[in-house]
Amino acid sequence: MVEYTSTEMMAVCGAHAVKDGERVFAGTGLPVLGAMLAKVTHAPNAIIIYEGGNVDTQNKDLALSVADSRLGYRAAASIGLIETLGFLMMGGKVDVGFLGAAQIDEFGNINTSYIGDFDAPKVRLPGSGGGNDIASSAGRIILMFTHDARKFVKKLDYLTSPGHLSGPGSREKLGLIGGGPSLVVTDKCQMDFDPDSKRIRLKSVHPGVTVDWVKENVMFDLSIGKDVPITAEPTKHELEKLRGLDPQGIYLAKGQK
Amino acid sequence: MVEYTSTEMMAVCGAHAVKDGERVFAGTGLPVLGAMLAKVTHAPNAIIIYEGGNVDTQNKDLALSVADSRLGYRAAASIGLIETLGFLMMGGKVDVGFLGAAQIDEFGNINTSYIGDFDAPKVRLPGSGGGNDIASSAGRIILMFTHDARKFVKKLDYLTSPGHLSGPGSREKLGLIGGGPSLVVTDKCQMDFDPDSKRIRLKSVHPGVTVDWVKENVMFDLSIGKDVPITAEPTKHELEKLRGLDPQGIYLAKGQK
Amino acid sequence: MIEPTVEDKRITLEEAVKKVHDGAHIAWGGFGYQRPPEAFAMELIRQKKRNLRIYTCGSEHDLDILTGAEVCLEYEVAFFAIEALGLAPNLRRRIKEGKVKFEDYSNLAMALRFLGGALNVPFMPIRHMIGSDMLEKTQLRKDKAKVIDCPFTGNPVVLLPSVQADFGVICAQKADMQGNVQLYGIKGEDNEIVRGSKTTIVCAEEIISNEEIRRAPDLTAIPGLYVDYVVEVPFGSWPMQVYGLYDYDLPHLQMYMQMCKTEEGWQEYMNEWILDVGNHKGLLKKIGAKRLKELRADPEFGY
Amino acid sequence: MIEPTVEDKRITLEEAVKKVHDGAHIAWGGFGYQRPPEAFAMELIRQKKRNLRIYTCGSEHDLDILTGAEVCLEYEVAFFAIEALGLAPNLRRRIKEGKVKFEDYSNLAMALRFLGGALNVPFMPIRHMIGSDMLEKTQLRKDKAKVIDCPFTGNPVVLLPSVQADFGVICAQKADMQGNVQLYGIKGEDNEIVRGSKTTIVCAEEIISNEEIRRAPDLTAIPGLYVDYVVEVPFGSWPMQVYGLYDYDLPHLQMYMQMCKTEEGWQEYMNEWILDVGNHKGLLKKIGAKRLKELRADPEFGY
Repeated sequence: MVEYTSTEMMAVCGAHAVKDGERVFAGTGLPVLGAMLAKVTHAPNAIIIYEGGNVDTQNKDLALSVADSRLGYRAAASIGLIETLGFLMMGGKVDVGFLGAAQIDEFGNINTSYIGDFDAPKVRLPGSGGGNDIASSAGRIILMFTHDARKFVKKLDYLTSPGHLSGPGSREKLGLIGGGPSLVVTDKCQMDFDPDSKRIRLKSVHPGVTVDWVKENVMFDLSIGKDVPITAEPTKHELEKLRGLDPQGIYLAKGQK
Repeated sequence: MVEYTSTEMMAVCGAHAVKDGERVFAGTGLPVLGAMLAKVTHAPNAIIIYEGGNVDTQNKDLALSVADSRLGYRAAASIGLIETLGFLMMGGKVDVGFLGAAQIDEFGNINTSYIGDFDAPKVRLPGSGGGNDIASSAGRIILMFTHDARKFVKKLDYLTSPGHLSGPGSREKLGLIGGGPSLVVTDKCQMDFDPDSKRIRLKSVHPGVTVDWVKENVMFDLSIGKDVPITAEPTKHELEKLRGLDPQGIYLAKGQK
Repeated sequence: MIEPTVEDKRITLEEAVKKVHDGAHIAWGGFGYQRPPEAFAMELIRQKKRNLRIYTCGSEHDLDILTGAEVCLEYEVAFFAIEALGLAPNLRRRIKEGKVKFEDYSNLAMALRFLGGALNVPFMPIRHMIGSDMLEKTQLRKDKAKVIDCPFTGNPVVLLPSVQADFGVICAQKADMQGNVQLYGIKGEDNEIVRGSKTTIVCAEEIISNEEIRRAPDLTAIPGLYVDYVVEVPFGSWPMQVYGLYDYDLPHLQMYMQMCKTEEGWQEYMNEWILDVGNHKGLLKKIGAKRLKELRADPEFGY
Repeated sequence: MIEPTVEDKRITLEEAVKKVHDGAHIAWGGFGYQRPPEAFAMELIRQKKRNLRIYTCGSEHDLDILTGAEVCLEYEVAFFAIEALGLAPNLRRRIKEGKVKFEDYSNLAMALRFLGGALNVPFMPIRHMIGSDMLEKTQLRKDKAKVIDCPFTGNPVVLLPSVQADFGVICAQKADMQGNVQLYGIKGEDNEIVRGSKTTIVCAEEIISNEEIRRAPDLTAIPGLYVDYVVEVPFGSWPMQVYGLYDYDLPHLQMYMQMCKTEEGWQEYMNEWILDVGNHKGLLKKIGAKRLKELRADPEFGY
C-alpha cells in the first residue's frame, strides 16, 4: 500500500480534474502542484497560465507567488494582467481555473474578502485578487482548500467571486461567460454540483473519511447520494512525480499522513 | 537673395510653427520635413511621434509611409496604434499635430473622406486615418496643403476631423481635449484663427502673392487685417538643412520656384 | 522536469486561404507599408473568394487589389490609399461603379474596436469621432457608434462596437509552429487583431523553433494560445516592407499606380502578377532572386 | 543627421519621495513578489508621509509596512496579503483598530481602471465583478462602479471609473536618464500605471545609456515621454524580487511575519530595518554585501 499525506491527496485530485490539452489558470500552492502534476502524467499538453503575465510556462522550480520569477523560466511569453485576466480569461480562452476559498455556500459562491461584518470585519482576507475574474470567466472552476465546517456556510459574510449565484440561469442572466464551479477538493472529500439545481453534492470521500463526518462538517444541507464512492488513492507513479515537483516540501510538507 | 521653391517655403513655415521641446505628431510628406527641420534648427528637443508606433524617432532617411521601417531606426520605442493615438494622443500628451486636407471650412473643420455626395461620391479620399484622432486631441493643429480655391469651402462635403466646429465653445461641449487648428500653411500664404470667433483669417502672404489673390482663392469671406505682412523667406541655413533632409527630392522636387 | 510538447499548426498558404468562406469578415493586419498580408490577398484572388468584409486601420496596395478583383467590396476602415503615391486606383474605379461600401472610422477607433474584441467586451469608449460626420453617416452598420452621457462625469462619450471577426490575418517576422509570434518594429493593431478574432492565421516570414521562443519570452508579442494556423511565407508582404527583413519595391508600386489607371491595365496587372504566376512561389520566381536580394534589409537599419 | 538630445530626469530617492504630498493618490507598481517599490515605500515611511491613497492590483510586504507606519490607510486594491506566508500582519492589526478603509476590486478591474486612465477615457467596461458584493459594498467611493444596459447588446455591463492618480511609481530593471524603460519578465499592470498617472516616477535598478535604448526600440516597454523622474535604486524591491537580477529574501520575509505578530515587534522591525538605517544605502549596508550576492539571480534562470 502506498503512503501519502492529505495534502498529496488533494494535489492528485486536482491533477485528475485537468484534461489533456486544456488551458489551466493556476494560483500558487496546491493548485499549481495539481496542474503541474497533470502535465507530467496524463495531460502533457495542458497549458498553464499565471495571472502575473507568464503564459504557457515550463518552470523548473516551484513558485511562492503567481508573479514569481521562477515562472518566467521557459515561458512562451511574459506579458501582464490585461493579457492573462483580460484577453485570455475574460476573452473566454481558459478551460479551467483553480481557486481557494475561506467560505463557500451551497451554490459554490466564494468569499475570500472579509470574515464578519463588512464595516467592522473580524478579519480582512486577501481579497479577490484575480479570483473574481477567474470565477467569472473560466470554463469551469476547481476549488481546493482544507476541510473546516466553518468554511461551508449557509450565507457568506461577503460574496467575492460568483459560483452558481442563486442557482440555474443566474450566471447567464448577468452575462458571465464562465461555467462556474464544477469541483471542490478538500483533504476529506470531493464535491461536485448537481447539473440541474447547481447545488453542491458529495462526490466521493477520501479513504478513512465517513460520509457522516462530511455531513457534520458542512453548515448547510449537503446533497448526498445513496452510494458515495471512496476517492481513488494516488498511485505510486503519481506520488513520485508529485514529490519530484516539490522536493523541498514547500507545499507538500503541510499535510497529515 | 536665396532661391527656394513653394514647397520649401511650406516646409519652412511648418518648421517655424514647432517650438523647442514640443511633442510633434507628424504625417509623412511635408509635415515630417517641417518637424525634422525644426529639430535640426531651432527645436533640437522636439520629440517626433509617428502613428504607426515609432516614438521619439531619430530617423536618418526620409519615409514614404507613417509605418515606414525607416522611422524605426534609433526610435526610442516601436509600439502600436493604441500607444500613439491612444495613450499619447487621446491621453493629451501631444503638443502639435500636422494634418493635410482636401477641404476646410472657415472654422478649420477638415474633409479628407469624400468629394461629392456621401452616398454616391465623386471621389473617395483616403479617409480619416489618424486625422480625426489628431484633430480631436492634439494641443494644436497645423494644416498644410497646396492652395486651391476649391479647398476653402463654405460647407464641407463631409466633416472628417473637427476644427473649431461651429465656433467658440463647441469643441469643449463635446469633450474634445485638443485646442483645434491654429495655423494653415499653403504654398501661397499662412492663415491663423481669430481667438474670439475661432474663424480663419489671413496671417501672411508669401513673397510675390497678393492679398487679393488669396481673397479670390478662398470660397468664403476671409477675415483680413489692415496690414497683412509678407511671410519671412527661408534662410540659407534653413534651406541647406532642409535639402539635406530630402537629398533625393522625394517631397521637395514637387514645388515651383 | 516538464516535457515540452509542441503542437504543429503549420499549413500552406493555399490551405489557409481555403479556410476563408465567401462572406467571411476578416480583421486585416499590417499598417500602411508595414507587414500587410499581400501574399494572402493574392491567394484570396486566385481562389476567387467573394463578398468578404475587411476590418483594418489603414491598408493600401493589398486592399486595392482585393477591390479590383472584387473579392472584397465592404470595408470598415480608417484609411485607404497608397501613401505618398496617390489615391487607390482600383478603389476609385469600383467606387464610381457604385460597387464599394464603407463604414468610416478613425485609426484609433478601429484599434480600440479590436482591443474591445480582444477583451471580449461589447464596446469601447473613445473621446474622438464626436463632432464629425463619421458618427452619423453610415453605409454598412445600424450600430456604427452610440453616444451616451457618461454615468461618472455627465459628459458625452462615444461607444464603439467591438470587432470579433471570423478571421484575423497578420504577417510576422518570426513564429514557431505552435503560433508563438515575435514582431519587430511597429506593431500597428496586429496584437489586438489576433487576440480578438475567432480564427487566426499568422503568415510568418520565418519559422523558428519553440526553443528559440522560450529563450526570450519578453520578445513574444503574441502567445500561440491565440493562433490557429501558421503559414510560412517568405516575402509575404511584397511589394510592401517588413522591418528588419526587406524594403518596399517602389518601382513596382509606381508601375502598379500607372497600370491601374485603366480597368484594362488592372486586368493585365492581375493576370501577370497574381494569376499567371500560379502561386506565391511562382510570384517570387517572377520577381527574381536578384531583385529580392536588392530589397533585403541592411541589418543595421532594418530596411 | 538629427542631433540626439537627452534630457536628464534623474533625481535621488529622497528627492523623489519629497515630491509626494500628504494626501496624494498613488498608482503603485509591481505585482505580488515581483518588482514592488519597496525602497520607495521605506522612504515614504522615513519622510513620515500621511493620508496617502494607494491604487494597485496586488501588493504585499510593501503595502503592509506602509499600513503599519500609518503612511497609507486607504486602498483601492484587489489583493493584500503575503502570498504563501499568510495574511498581512500589520494590516490585520490596523483593521482591528478600525483605521483602514478599502475599496475592493478584482485584479482585472484594477488593471482596466489603469488602462482607462492611460487612454484618458472616463470608464472601462468589464464583464466581471457583476453578481459579487464588490459592486455594492463600498467604503471610499460614491462611484465605485456603474451597471448599464449595453446599448449594443442589451445585456448588463459593468463600467469601472478610470484611475489617473497624482503619482505613478514603478520599479524597472533598466531605464535611461530620459525615462525610457525596459521591463523584463512579467509586466503586471506597470505599463498602464505609468501611462495614466499625472506624475510618474521610475525606480530603475540600473541606468543605461540612451544609445542602448535606441539600439533596441522593441525592448522599450515605456517611452520616456510618460516619465517625469528616474531614480537609480539598486535592490529597490528588496526583500522581494526582480526578474533577471535578484531573488526574494525568504528568511527575511519569514522573520517579518514573525516579528509583526505584535505591534511591538513591528515597531522594532521598523526601527531596525527602515528608520535606523537612515536611507536606502544604509539598508543595503545592513543587509550586507554577502547576503545581497547570495540573492543575485543566475542569469540562465532569472532568479
